[in-house]
Amino acid sequence: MHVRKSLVMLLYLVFILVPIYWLINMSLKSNQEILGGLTLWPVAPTLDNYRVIFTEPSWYTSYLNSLTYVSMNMAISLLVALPAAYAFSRYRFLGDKHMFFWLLTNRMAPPAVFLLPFFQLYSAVGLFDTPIAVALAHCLFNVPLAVWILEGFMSGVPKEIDETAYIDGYSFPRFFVFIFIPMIRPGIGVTAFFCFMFSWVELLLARTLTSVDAKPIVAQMTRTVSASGIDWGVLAAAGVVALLPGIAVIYFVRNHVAKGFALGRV
Amino acid sequence: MAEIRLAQLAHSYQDNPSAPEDYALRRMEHVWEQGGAYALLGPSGCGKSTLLNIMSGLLAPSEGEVLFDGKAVNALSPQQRNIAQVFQFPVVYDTMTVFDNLAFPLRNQGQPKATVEARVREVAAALEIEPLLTRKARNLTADEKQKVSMGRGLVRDDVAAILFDEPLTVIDPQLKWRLRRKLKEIHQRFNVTMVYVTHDQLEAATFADKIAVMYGGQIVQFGTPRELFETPRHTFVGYFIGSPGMNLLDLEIVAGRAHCHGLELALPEAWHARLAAQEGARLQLGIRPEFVELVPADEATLTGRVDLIQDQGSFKIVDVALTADPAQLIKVRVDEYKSLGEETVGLHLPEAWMRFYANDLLLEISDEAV
Amino acid sequence: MKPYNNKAWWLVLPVFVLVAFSAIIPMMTVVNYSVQDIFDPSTRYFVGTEWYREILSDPRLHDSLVRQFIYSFCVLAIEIPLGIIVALSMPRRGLGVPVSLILLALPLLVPWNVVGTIWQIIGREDIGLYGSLLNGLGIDYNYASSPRDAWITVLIMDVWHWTSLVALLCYSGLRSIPDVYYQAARIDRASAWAVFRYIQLPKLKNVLLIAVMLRFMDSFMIYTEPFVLTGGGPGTATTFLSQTLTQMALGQFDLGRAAAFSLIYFLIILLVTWVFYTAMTHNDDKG
Amino acid sequence: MSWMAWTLPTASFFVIIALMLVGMSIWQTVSPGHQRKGFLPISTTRGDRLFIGLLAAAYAHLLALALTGWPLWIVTLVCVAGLIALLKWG
Amino acid sequence: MSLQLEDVTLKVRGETYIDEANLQLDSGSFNVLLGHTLAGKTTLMRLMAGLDTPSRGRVWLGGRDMTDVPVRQRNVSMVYQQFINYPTLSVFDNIASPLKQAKVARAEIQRRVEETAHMLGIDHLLGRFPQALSGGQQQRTAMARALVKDADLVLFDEPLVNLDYKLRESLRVEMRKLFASRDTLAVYATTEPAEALALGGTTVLLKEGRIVQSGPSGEVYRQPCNMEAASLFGEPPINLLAAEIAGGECRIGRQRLPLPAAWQRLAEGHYRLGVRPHHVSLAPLATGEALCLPVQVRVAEIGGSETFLHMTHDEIDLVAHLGGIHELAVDQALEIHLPCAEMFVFEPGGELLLSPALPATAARA
Repeated sequence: MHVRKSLVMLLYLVFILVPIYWLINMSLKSNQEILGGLTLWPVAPTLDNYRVIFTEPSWYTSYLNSLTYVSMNMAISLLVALPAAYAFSRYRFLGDKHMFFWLLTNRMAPPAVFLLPFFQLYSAVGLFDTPIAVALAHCLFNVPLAVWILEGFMSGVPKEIDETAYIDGYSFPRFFVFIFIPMIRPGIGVTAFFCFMFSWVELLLARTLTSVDAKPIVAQMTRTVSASGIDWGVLAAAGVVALLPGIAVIYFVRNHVAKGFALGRV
Repeated sequence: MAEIRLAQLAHSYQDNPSAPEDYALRRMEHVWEQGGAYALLGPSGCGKSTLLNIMSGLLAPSEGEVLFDGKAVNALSPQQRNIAQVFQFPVVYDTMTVFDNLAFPLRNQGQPKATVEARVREVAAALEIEPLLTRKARNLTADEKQKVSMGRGLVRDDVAAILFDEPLTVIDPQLKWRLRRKLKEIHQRFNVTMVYVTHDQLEAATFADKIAVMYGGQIVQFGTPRELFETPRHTFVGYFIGSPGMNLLDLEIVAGRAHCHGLELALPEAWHARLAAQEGARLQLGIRPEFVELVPADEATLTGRVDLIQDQGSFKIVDVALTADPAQLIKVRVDEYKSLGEETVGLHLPEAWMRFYANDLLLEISDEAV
Repeated sequence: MKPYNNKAWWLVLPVFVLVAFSAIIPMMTVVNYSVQDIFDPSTRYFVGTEWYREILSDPRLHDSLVRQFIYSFCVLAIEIPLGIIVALSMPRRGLGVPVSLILLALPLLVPWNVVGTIWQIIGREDIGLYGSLLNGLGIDYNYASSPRDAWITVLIMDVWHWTSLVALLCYSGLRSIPDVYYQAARIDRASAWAVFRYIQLPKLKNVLLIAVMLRFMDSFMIYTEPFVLTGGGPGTATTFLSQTLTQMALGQFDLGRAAAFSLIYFLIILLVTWVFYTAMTHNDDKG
Repeated sequence: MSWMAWTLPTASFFVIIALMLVGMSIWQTVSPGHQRKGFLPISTTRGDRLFIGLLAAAYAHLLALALTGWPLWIVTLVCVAGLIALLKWG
Repeated sequence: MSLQLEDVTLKVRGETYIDEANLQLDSGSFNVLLGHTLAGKTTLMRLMAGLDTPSRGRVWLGGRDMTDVPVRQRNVSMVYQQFINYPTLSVFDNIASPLKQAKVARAEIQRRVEETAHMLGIDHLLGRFPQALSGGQQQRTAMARALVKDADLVLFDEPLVNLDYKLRESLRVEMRKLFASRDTLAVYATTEPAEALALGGTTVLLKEGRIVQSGPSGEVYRQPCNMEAASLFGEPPINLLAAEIAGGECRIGRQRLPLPAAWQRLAEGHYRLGVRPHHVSLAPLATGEALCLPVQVRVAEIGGSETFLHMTHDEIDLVAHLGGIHELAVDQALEIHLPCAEMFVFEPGGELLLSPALPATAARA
């Protein structure tokens, strides 16, 4: 039983890791080697691709831009989703279920044609080409998700805790900040991870709402196509570097994630 | 149906237990006979659930063996041991109807349809849940769910034993009476070994023919409710059995004679000698509140003042603070109509009901010596 | 029983304002576009429902809609069961838990265009591991020329990319099942299948709801990955709805037509999602 | 706001939708309705029925455009009637 | 501070949870709400605390109308059945939290927390976190938090039900002592009649959201106002028998018995007789009249010093609570004696007609 389980897990991990390995493999090769033929590992390993990324300003600023708007998005999403999730988990109110469903429907808008209205909207309010524009746009799909995940965690906290706090004399904001939020830390960790993930990998909105100053890494990567073809090595190296912040985020929230997954009905 | 023997059994949740405190269960030897109704009684954390899970096979003991009818079953899974277990909190399969819940263990064994139908009806009737059979289990109340959980344990007629882990926790007190009675009737009808874990002495005593009292990972006494009540072999049993528990008074030996709060006890010589021989150990006199008699102060051995009266409806419990040592309370159980004021009362301790303990263990003396 | 209190709206208000800003205004704009023929912002003519009529009878829509439904169906049919299997195979305690969590999450963290790039390379029969492996085994595989191979490659790429999400969600659902349920099942002699069917699956219902919805919505709107991989080709084998739409909106700069298209698109997703949502939640209301 | 390309028909469309939502909220506040089971296969609240009605109306219009040459106002009238029936008996 | 409920009614969406409760609880008294699960005990307490607002009626605290005052501004505290503590705060901070909210000086907080913790025997645990404590310790922490702030009204919602039997016994005594010296008004909900009696004070009987009877516990127990009250208050529940008085006879089932002298005054007709299980006797009585009924033993539950005997007479279930150990076989035929002096007589509608005389001096400590 256990052997069979481990075998399934192992096979699946191999399935997942081979393409990742291939990405790393490519990032350590020169373009000649990549295009020259099949090599299972870099025959002439080179760090040139990484050197490009860490020395050319257009590359590393785009990383910083991405990190900026992703962090902003995480902060905004959590900030607005926390009270809303509390409302959904504790009360019934006029139109609550419809509101919940409406939030979910915001993931359904096909991005391709909404790009133009988005572009015009953010230009109209003067936010075009700023990280905040991307952060706000990504809220469209991250906030509903955050509300949904947090609501699950909050429902797991007995409402008697809230009442005890009110009986003890806490006002709602004090209770929420000093008692409630610390209690659902694992849930916040899990939510932050999902917000990070969806915001970090999104391409279309991020590319449309920025041009020069706030250009994100995903947009920068599409510019590896030049007259002489795609610069595969640099693209792969950029991809590998793009994985790192995500791994760091999971690493930092790993205990929360494992515990959060254990507690919540995510 | 089976006799369950625990041979040199011990369990520790640590990898390398060294001190006795590292053991959740200390080394024990014990037999549950075929067809008996047993209770495993103890406070929370005494190891009773651990022991239950070892018997059912959910937990593998770190030392010793579990034998069913003489065959070691350590390596067998719960399904191979063929036992049923009812848990503290109801476990039902939410998406199934009550009928399907009850039929589940039988269908898993591949019983024919007619048998399943008949058994389920029989058990449902016994538990009075027939009207619920077509309902989805998720919509039941807690005690209905617990009845369904019990029903799943009772529905198999071939089990070696049924183990209950505090099954009435979620049940209303008024209903507890009926359910306990149902279980007892079912036991008498099906003649199956039942082990019932609880922290409630009344529940244990009313359900079981024999009770094993557990304390600190050990079975400190195994006996009928009457034995546990009348002759506790450990002060813990005295304290834990009976409501309120046994009164325990410190004794000191003065010049070879046993004294209690300055008064020499009126005892046969053999007892004085026996107690004096234990000098140095912690000596205690134990007597049940039921056996302490209230007498006029001038006829009594001990006197005290009434400190608190608890009316229990059918009787009263009076706390008497001794005159010699007001910190020492003696509980006395008196009739519901007995009227008492805040006066000084006398206490008489009948010799036949006095028990003596050295370092918490019962001291005994053979009849000839007395 | 939750108390009824309309003051709770104040707590939801920030979310409402934020999402309304980035959803309702663009949505209204799209509706406005869809009834006009737009040449530039100042030159536009009201055309009523003409665009809708035209698109609804456009064979390109029919073709890509059918392709899209087949694709989304395949994605769900593979990723949901596979995700559940992976979640069931996750270690329950020890060091294995964080390690497998991190490894599982890796594909999710790869930017979507890089996902396409990886598979573009790894599937090539000359320089890619899988492509050359398959051809070495005597299987004729070329995603750039064979529509079937391209289609399968996009599907496998999606499975690689997103199954982890399903698995993570299911894992969290499984962790919320108390041990005592498994113990009771062992004692009732339930088979592994019965344990799954009657204990795990009911508890997974909530997470599966979100997993199915997320995967349906995202797969229905898939754009970046097949675009990078094959540009929708060969032919129109991997031209899904989103790409048809983009070709219309950007390629032909036919804003009105594209807006009508995306509203029809939106309505399709809305209906399917609502059916899922209602089917999976309306039982809870009774309980 | 010119980039939003407003037209009178769409503006009135949104105003009607907004009025419906406001109206439903007021109705619910003044006389609270509960979940109930009508001719629809699931039990619904008023809000659910409104949503179902609107979604059905949208699909009805699309189908009419795709399959028939009927003037749309006929479809609209049928839909309004259907919506009222749905709210009352659904 | 006294508490008064005036026609308090709670209806939520057509369903009645509390039906016209009228109640007057005095300052410094200890009051027990007794009723089955779902009888409305918790709901009534939530209304008293101000966690819910009644749909009709007023709640008066110390002569002030507090119906619409939110819970934060009332000086109440509450202990729940579940062990509710703030998991992210240490035991000290848990107990100190109401004082901190009331802006009590730091040294004063320190002193009062330590004093309360000492009283409840958890002073050695102040640095720990609630998850690291046993159930009993967690509940003591919750109680300490409720007691530390000197609330006017302290509510206990079945606080001991999730604890071990023995722990319950000792905490019950502690509670009585804690409140004996305070002038706080305490309300304690329980499902167990024995607990209500042991805690003393006043008992309020609740059934299906209605207050059936209230008064000093011993009095309510010995003089229930109707059949409902009698069967609520008693464990095992009181035995109820349908009887007919006709032609100078008392008929129970098929049994015809001579009419006891005490009941000569009763008009002919149908009655219900109530007798508490511990008054049922197997031996004929030494003094006084008794009804004698043949019964069949269903099951004998034997405790250490007592036996609970379940029997049937003509399909009527009866329970006897007997002192000593009686081993009786199933289906054995017996005669039981029901002392008339200890019997309640109810009208068929449930109203009490006759009750046993109260003991000459009802002793209270």
